[in-house]
Amino acid sequence: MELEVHTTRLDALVSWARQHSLDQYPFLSACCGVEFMATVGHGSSRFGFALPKASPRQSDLLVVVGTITERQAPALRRVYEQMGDPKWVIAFGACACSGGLYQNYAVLPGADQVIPVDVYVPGCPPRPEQFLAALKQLRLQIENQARGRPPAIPSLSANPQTLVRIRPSKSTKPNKAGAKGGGK
Amino acid sequence: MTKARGANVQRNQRLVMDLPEAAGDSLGLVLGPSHPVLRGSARIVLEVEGEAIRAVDVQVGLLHRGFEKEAESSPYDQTLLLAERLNYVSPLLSAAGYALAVERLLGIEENIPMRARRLRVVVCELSRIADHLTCVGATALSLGASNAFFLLMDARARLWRLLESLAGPRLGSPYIRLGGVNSDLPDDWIAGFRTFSPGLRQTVWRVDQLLGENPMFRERTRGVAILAKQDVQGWGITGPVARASGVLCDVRKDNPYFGYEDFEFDVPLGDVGDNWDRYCLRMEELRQSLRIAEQAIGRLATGPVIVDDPRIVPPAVELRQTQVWAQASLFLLATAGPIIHPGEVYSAVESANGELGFYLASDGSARPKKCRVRSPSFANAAALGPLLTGHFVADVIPTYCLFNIVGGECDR
Amino acid sequence: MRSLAATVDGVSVCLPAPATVLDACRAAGAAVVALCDHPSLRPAPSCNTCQVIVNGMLIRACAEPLRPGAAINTVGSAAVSARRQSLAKVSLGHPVACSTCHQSGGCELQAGLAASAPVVVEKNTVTRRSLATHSKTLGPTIALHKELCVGCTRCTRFVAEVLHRPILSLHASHGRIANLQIDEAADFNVPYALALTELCPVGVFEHKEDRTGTIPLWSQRSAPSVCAGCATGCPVWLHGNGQGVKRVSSRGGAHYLCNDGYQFFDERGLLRLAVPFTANAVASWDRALAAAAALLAPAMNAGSLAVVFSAQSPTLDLAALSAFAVERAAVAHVYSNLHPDGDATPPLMSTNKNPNAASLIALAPKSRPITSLVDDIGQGKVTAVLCVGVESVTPETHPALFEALGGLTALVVASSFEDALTRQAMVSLPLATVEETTGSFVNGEGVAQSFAPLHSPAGDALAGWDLMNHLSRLLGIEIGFASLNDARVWLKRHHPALCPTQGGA
Amino acid sequence: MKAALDWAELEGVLRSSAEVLEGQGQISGLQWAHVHRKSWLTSSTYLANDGWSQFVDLSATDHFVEGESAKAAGRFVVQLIVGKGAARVALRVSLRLAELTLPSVAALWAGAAWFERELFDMYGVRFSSHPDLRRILLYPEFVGHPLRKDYEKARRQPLLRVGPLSQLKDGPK
Repeated sequence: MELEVHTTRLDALVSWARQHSLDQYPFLSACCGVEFMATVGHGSSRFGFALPKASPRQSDLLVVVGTITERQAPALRRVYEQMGDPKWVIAFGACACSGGLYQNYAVLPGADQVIPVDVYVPGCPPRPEQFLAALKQLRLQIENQARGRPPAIPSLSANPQTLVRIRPSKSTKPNKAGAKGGGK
Repeated sequence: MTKARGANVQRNQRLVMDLPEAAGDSLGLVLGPSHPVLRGSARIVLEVEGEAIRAVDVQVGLLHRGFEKEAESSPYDQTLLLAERLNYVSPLLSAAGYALAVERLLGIEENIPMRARRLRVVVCELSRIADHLTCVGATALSLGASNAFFLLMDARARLWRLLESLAGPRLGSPYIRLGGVNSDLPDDWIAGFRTFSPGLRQTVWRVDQLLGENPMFRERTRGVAILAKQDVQGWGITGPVARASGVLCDVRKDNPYFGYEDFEFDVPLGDVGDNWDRYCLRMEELRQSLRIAEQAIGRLATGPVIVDDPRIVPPAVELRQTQVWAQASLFLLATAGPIIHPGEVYSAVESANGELGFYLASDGSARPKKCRVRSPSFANAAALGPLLTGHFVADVIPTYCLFNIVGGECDR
Repeated sequence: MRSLAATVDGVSVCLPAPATVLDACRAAGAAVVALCDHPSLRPAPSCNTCQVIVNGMLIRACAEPLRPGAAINTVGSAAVSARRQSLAKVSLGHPVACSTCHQSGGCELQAGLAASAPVVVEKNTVTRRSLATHSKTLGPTIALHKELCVGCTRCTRFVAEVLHRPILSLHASHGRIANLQIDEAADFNVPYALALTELCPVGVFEHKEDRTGTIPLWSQRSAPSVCAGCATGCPVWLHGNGQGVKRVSSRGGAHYLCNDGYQFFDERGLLRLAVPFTANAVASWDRALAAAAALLAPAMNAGSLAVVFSAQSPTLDLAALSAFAVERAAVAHVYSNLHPDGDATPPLMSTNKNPNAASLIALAPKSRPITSLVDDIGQGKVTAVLCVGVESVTPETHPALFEALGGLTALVVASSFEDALTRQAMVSLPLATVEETTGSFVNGEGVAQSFAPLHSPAGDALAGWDLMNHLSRLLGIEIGFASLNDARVWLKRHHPALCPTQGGA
Repeated sequence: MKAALDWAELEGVLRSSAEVLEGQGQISGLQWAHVHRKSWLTSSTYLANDGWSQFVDLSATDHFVEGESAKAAGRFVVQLIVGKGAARVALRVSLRLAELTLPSVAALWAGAAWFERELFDMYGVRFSSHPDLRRILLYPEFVGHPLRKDYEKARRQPLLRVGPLSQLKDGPK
């Protein structure tokens, strides 16, 4: 049997391993939770994300899904504190990002008021594809962290792959590329 | 840092316990708020002795988002968006209930075009189906029957695809408008529905085989959390939970709206009022809802899908460009929102969980003086505590699921 | 006074005589728009948009005197269709441009059209007319939008009846009165010219300083207030979005204001005092009040404390100061600051420029003018001074006073704005302004009028009575002004004449 | 045929205990009767005995006059909605801020207990002889009653924030 040898830096190896074995703990609270469940159907396991873990102690990615009220904030903080290091947080949905529609006495204006957030996913609620985009974004950040780069967020225009088509338009207007390709 | 942490710990301590006084060999047990089924919106504090529950305190309000306060400071039409997020498992039902209340406040319920009413019936029943699918699915999952859960979620995903094509977003599809619906059906929608409905029947049948014929499922649900018929009304319980206990109440039959009186459907009733009855009732209501939706699709009237009333609906584009009144109406609608003459209304619809009532009071301005939601989940949740006392810890979650307490609606 | 009872669509209303049918409709909240009618002008019925049915007859509500027991019907189909036809006629040729018009949201024609929609203009040859991009200017503050005119004649009647300068006229063209003629040589920089901006129902005259246009309609707020420009005390509405007053409009009264009234709440080029200062350094309230008390207490005990009242302060502030200085501490040296008399222009503007002189006289009856403070300081009778709400005292106007103030051991100033006085003060305390507090003024005729806050106070500013309550407590005197209600109770007990008749103080 | 409330009978019941029906009427969806605070329990008991066994809702509306001090003029109208079959009837009572208490009707309709807790939470209405009157939707540390018109919508009362609490602003006042 042939033996293959690969060499790399240890931190790169660790980062690679972390990127591909994120165990998520979803903190479901509201509408977004219903939509978040649908991400299961979009095959997130192919990116190395297994089914949600039932305990924060076994997971390293906290997904804050839905509105966090002032009353829930201590519970969210506690869940975060129970997770082992290193840990990452995705805020899923407008409410988790900023309070969304609810700018009032009851609602926390964003989960980042009580825990640090790495990736924000806007939308009310976001589509499942956006969660996958967020996961890819998070992996990029983990990799950048390992290489000592700042976890900069690349602009969407610079990286068209991160754009998710929201809705296939019914009346497709021929765009430039389509006109070229479509004209025989 | 240490100081701040200390303060947090102290605060958290207060969060964890308002436990009943533990005596002898009893133990305090807290379920939630971070729980796969309670979904962060409820917290159940139990006092258990071995497996048996001695005392229960159901704590709701973790998802209190200030709906009523928001509604009192928003224009009537924008509140529709918040109403969709009340019961997020069946958003269109909540929105339809709110829209109906505003229409009744304006006194234009009779003017809503027939096609709009029929379309509302279709989407309301589809939403009810989505809600019941979720309810039964979550129950199945909480009892370990994940195969049934995935079947039901798959059916719901197909249903959402149908609703998505109506107005865009998957969840909280903004299809209901004050005075009618957003737009007419897309061209291939009815065909899509016709392929969907036999598939759903098939799924319901299969799930019934998987769960209903399963002796373990029966054992786990029969005789659990029996809600006696005479207690139902006093608790303010309505909808499927009330009907499972044998109380005949259904707003669709009692105070028909959207032309429900034109359709044939049965209101199933249970006789014991245990979890098994509640499960059976939801499964039967799935079939009945599908029956109503099919009838409504078959009897779609022709005509407009939204009322012609410049108080709540912007005039047509051609008018807006040529007539000053149309542009004036549009401007005021878009900036101040609909202005509704002084009055009050209490209007209820049959949501997936029971009587969803809206009490609206207008003082003649563009904001409601009061927008009260009578939420069925809240009344249901109130009865949960006394009902669970004496049962096993393992029965808490299935019962909670079958009562279908949706955080957004319960806590508003 | 005789009162008239009538019913409007079944709703009974009761009005003081004399009244018109239109007044009754408005009192009942009926959706009747009257474009040509204005309460401050003589009726000249021309627009016909206010037609209603009284005792089976279709009449013009603005010109019809209300008879006792009249049954008014505004929703009958004859009335509704007559009103629609009239609205269609006046809006013929009016630009279809609500979305870009500055008047949108405050336009009476717009409200009327939306309330009686649909108002179909059949013969409208102008299908899509937009606003002129370049508006003409009249005087320094008015922009003219002639194309909006609907020919209601309010402006021409105003210039004739109130200004007595017929500088505007209307001419009929194509069967429609909407050809506004302007005397090109006329000077629009005259008192009351700005009233045209409020009188016009459709916004032909635009006040250039109106900054509400940039605020979305849904975040606009209004508060009932009182103009503090002179002793007339015109009731006004203040409009804004929580950050300053953006527009002023009349609230009852004469239904218009003088030019100064419209501009009173404009940014006056003054810096707001938003936080307490001690020795020109920012301090917390606790520290600043303690410092003020420490400075004033020795003089108070020695009988050499002077208190300066201001005729610009609301009644409750003066009441708190009076409860402290006159009633409880019996301060021997009480002074008052009054603005000097200025120009008076009838019918509204008074020579007396102090909004609350009547309260000042009642609450500090033995006060002497602030100028006499110079001699008292010079003679050593006064060593410490407390000024509350004293405005427009500058080294230019009072050079001797400022020289004398330099010789004090303590100068504590509570003021809304940073000026020479607060800079000279050892402790300066921020005071909330009229648009930030609840309070009242007593005008030249002795009528007490209350005002409500438009937004919360800037920075840490406090209402004067609240501030005085804290300060007097630190000086060892309880005046008992713990809450607004307590303050009102005190005023009601001691000076009932200064209390507003209805609502709060 | 929907059931309807017999006004005359309710009036008779109230008169027998020297109380009066202050008003009655009909809005879309329900009939209403306005009673005095003292008659709250009498009228509720009458309704419960008259077969209005379906508890529906308990809510309040506050009528604060703008520009006046809310404290002085605050008036609350508490509304209890109960049902008999398809019919709904509302029992209303006016409360002043100074006397914001009512007897609890939880003994007549068990479901009212939680709705009364909610009213206590949101408006500060106290219910005498309530078995367990504490906040239900908000947390015990919360001060004030957010659904009152004088409570600023966005005035938050945080339980927890990142960093030292003193540096935080509690939202716009």
